[in-house]
Amino acid sequence: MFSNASSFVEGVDIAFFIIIGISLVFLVGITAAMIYFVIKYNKKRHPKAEPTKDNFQLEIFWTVIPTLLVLGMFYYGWVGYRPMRIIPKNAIPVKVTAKMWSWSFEYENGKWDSLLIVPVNKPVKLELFSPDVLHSLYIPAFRVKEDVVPGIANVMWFKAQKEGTYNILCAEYCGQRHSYMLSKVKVLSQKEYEKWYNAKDTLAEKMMPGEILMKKQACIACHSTDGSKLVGPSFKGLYGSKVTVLVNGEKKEIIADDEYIKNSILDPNSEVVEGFPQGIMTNYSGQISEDEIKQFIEYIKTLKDD
Amino acid sequence: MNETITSHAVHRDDEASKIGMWLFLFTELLLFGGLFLVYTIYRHLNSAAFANAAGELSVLFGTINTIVLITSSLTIALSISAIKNNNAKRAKIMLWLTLIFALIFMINKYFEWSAKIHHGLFPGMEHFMSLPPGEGLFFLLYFFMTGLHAFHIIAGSIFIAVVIAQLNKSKITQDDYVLQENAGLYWHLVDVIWIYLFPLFYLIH
Amino acid sequence: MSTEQTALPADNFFNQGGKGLMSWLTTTDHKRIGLLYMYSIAIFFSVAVILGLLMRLELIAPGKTIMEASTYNKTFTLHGVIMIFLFIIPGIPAVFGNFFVPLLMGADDVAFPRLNLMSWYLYIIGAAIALSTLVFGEGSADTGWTFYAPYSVKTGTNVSTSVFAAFVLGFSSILTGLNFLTTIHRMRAPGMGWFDMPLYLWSTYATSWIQILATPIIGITLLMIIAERALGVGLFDPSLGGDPILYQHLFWIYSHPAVYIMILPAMGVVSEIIPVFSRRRMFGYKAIAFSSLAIAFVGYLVWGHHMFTSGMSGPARIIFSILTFLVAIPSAIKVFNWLATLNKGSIDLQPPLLYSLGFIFLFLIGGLTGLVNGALATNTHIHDTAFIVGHFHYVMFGGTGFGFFAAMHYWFPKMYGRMYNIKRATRAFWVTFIGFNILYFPMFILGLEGMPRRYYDYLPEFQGWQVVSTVGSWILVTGLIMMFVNIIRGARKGKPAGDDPWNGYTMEWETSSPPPLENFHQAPVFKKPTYED
Amino acid sequence: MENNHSHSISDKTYIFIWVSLLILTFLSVEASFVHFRAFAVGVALFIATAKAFIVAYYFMHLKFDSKIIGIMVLVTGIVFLTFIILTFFDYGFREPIV
Ligand code: HEA
Ligand code: HEA
Ligand code: HEC
Ligand code: CUA
Ligand SMILES: [Cu+2]
Repeated sequence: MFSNASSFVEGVDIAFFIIIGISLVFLVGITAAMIYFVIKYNKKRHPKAEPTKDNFQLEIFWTVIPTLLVLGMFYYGWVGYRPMRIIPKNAIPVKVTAKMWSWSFEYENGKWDSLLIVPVNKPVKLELFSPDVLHSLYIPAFRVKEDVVPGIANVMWFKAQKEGTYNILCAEYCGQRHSYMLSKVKVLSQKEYEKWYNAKDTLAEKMMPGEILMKKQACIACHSTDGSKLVGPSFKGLYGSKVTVLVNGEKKEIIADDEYIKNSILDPNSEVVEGFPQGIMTNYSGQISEDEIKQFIEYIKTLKDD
Repeated sequence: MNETITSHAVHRDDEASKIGMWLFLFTELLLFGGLFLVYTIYRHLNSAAFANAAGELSVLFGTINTIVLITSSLTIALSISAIKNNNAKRAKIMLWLTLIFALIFMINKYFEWSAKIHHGLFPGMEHFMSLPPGEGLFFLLYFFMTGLHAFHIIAGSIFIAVVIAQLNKSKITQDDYVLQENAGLYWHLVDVIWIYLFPLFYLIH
Repeated sequence: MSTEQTALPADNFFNQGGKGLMSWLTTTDHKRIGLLYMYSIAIFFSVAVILGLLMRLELIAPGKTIMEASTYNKTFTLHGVIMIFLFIIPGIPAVFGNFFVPLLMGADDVAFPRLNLMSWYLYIIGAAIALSTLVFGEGSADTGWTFYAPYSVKTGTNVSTSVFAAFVLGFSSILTGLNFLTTIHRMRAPGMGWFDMPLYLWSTYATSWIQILATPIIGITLLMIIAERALGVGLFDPSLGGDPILYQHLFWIYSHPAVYIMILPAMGVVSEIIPVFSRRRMFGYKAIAFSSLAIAFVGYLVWGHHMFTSGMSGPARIIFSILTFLVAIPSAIKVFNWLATLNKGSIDLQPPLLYSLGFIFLFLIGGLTGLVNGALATNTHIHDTAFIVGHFHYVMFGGTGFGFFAAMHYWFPKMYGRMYNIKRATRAFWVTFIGFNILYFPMFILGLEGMPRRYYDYLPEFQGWQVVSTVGSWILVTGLIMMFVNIIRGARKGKPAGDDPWNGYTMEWETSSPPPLENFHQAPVFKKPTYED
Repeated sequence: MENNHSHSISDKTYIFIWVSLLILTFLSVEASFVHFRAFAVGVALFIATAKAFIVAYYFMHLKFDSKIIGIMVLVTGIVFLTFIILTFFDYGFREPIV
């Protein structure tokens, strides 16, 4: 009856059925009564209203019955929810970084990906981390959702029960590209998962370190490498070009050299590129090392104008 | 519910003005209430840092200001009993005294704030930014709450000044002094809020 | 004006107290202030409606249809801000409350008429500030009407201005509530005890208490956001040891009670209309009166249900869930008593009753889906999805909105002394009602399928229901335009309605239509109504 | 000269109240130097509340006003307390941040 994509689906869906079921009974019953009264006691058919007699017992009756019903609803809501808060000790920990506007998932052995890859029938614990604003990790098929709050170590967990690929959506408004902050969770068989988990990182062979880093740090959520304008300016042809920036509201022309790029990363709001919003890019000082900045610059240098 | 219901023919209803004033005071209380809630939660989350930071505030300054405000509450209460006894002159003297206490309070506050700002503790200043987590919050709340309170002192003083002007014009009399009473209520509320601000900011170590 | 002859009484408040714009802008007459509110609210409501329709148009297909993502985000924020702070919170209390609170209790005005005018000016100033973001500065806020930190502190758009507007509007709302409370305490006609008050007054009384005690909290919270933006560091900044979730607590401490500011007056209106059109006394008068107070009080205790997935502690989630379910009980009591009043009455299905029954049906759907929101397991799935959007449009628009329309059709003859076309009003109701359901019901399905809210773009599998919903929005507009055209025509050319066209029981029907400046020709004395025709 | 105004407090009483407020102020300053540990906040708030009560009851005339105003004050206080208590259901039970 239930899809059972995760171990929570059944409890949640039972709660849905019970609450919506009771609600439907009331909705249909009350609507039917309304229509019935309007027809039966229409003033043509029933010209003289009967005087109202208050009925205390009736008042008690229709206070107590709904109270019992809603307490029942609460109970099933709680039962379906409780397992979500009891995290098994053996759950596989994955560190989730939610950032405007992309997800990244890091595993215990340092493996990193923008997709969430998990084995079937094994509990997985997600440690949620956000450097900028609120986000919310939502996997509809699994019936789980928890906000990612800067400064607060929220956790969630689930146990996938069916192999397949499911949507991950961001369910807390986080700015311009909120609706594009999507990812997928891939549920693999234990064997495939282990194969993936233990495989050597092939990325390093294909990409420059700066490029990988840019993916990990989710710079590419805001900066393209092909010249198209996203939230931030494109990196294409940036190096060595003339950039018009606003410093405290005053226009200035600057050559995009090493120093400028470094400053743009560590203190992006001191020199704001004209035509782009201030305050959107987070201050990366403390999160990115000198070496990493060098790698960025090396990579940006390769993105020349054609 | 032992209140009398006045018919709409009566044009002046002091009881209504008083109820209106009290209702307004409730909104003021809850305005500060929101800040007290923030204070309580943050104190709970950062209790050591709060105690540390509170050490920077001068208990002496705080105590003097508490006494000043309590005394100003007394003088305004006395001014109302003076007008009830048809002694407009004494009522005015008491109100002037209240204003003088308000001024002393503000001068005191000025020196206190300048000292803090001199130490770079105002939000956004360099020293403020280098404080350990929690202490910054304390000073932020300190400036926000005492600032808002000082703003209320000013508003209350203006209210009292208006009352003095009305007394001069004999618009407030023994039979019609509800405006003065309302000014008193407002002033006492400002006092009550300080009564809580004082221990919360100055007395916790 | 029309040339056709009118038999309106000459001494009505439109004629007395001066003519011309200035006499309106300086009036302290509660009836004129009520109308001032109505006209200004109608203007802002239309702006927000157009924004709503544009959003629907954007959502008809995935990808870009008519606007950019950043425009869409500003659009739903402004739509929400206007609808909440400019339309639905002041809606019934400021328009019908101002006009009818004194009339229902036989008073000549509210307790503080000048303060009343000031509330209106604050309202207009707040509205002007809110709308100014459209024209000036870096564009209107793009945070959603909830202004959640830290995004509201980081974004480059004009959040401070929007937030300040909400602050000013809050003050307007507080002063209105203060005025009504004092009026109800002090100005009832001789002979009218607390339990003789019409039920609308009870609901206004409860509403006003919420306005007084909850609004200051949002006021101060919004000031904190402004301070945080101005100083660059702030109270919700985790690097200082702050906590972004605390912002949500403060926001919802106000904004949940605020949803009862919205619905209680509508419930009061329905409690006035049902007895009149069933020709009998309200069943369970006291139960309804007390349930208003109960909703107001329990309403303070449930704000956490907006934060079930925010990272709140486990026990808090459980407590808030239980309390949320308890707040449904007083609403249930009201619904059952309304039904019991209809039972064995002599029902006359005039437009006001039709709108009231529409209210009950739509509020039922909205309220019952509120229960789905309130349970922990189900909330986890549907929080921040289209399901929530469906829920609150049903309660706010289907509930309060229809309550507003019911009040308009009920009290219209008293306000203007004329009657609208009954047949057209009935027809407009059905178009509106059907359009409404086609527009908003699909949102429940979308939400259950996992479509998040505030999404500019969406996965293609959601498109089917989005299209249905957009088509519904066009039907709804048609119905509403029919309704307003009929009302406006009625106000200008309708037949004189007489003092008491509906055979009402309450005191406003004792005076002439429209009422004279001082409301009653002689100082009225309250007599218990007899419900015999 | 007591006049016909129903309820007046004599100036002497006012001064007596003022003195008691001053005493409470000194008490709470003194108490802050004694180490009550966990109770420090409780003691400070208790004294503050006593002071606030005195101000409201005498200076603000709650003692003589119609009962309805007293009830309103009580309701306001209760509402504010519920805000604090319910918020603590969250912060009091947060799992320690790791
Ligand atoms: C007019 C406004 C209004 C009203 C009256 C309500 C009424 C209720 N609301 Fe709603 N709500 C909103 C406006 C309103 N709401 C808004 C604007 C939001 C979204 C804010 C945002 O995030 O932007 C929201 C969001 C919202 C949430 C958060 C969802 C989320 O974001 O995760 C929840 C959760 O519990 C909720 C619950 C309820 C409940 C239980 C009621 C109850 O009061 C309903 C009670 C009524 C009934 C139950 C029907 C009548 C009863 C019967 C016929 C008896 C039979 C029933 C029984 C068995 C009891 N609402
Ligand atoms: C009372 C409140 C209210 C009302 C009435 C409405 C009305 C409408 N809303 Fe509203 N809506 C909100 C309150 C309201 N909304 C809030 C609070 C939000 C949340 C914002 C946020 O997320 O921050 C929201 C969000 C919201 C969304 C979700 C955005 C998202 O999450 O991505 C959508 C999407 O379809 C939507 C659509 C509509 C539409 C199509 C209408 C239409 O129904 C409008 C239909 C009305 C008409 C068609 C009237 C036509 C009449 C005339 C033109 C004549 C007028 C003349 C006179 C008055 C004289 N709204
Ligand atoms: C949330 C969106 C966002 C993210 C994520 C982001 N940036 Fe930016 N970035 C911007 C915006 C907006 C600007 C332009 C405004 C400004 O200069 O502050 C910008 C400007 C820049 C500039 C100056 C560009 C120019 O054309 O002069 C550089 C260099 C830069 N970012 C590097 C990075 C790097 C490296 C990262 C990742 C570690 C990153 N950004 C992540 C939004 C972002
Ligand atoms: Cu991230 Cu929405
Ligand atoms: Cu709510």
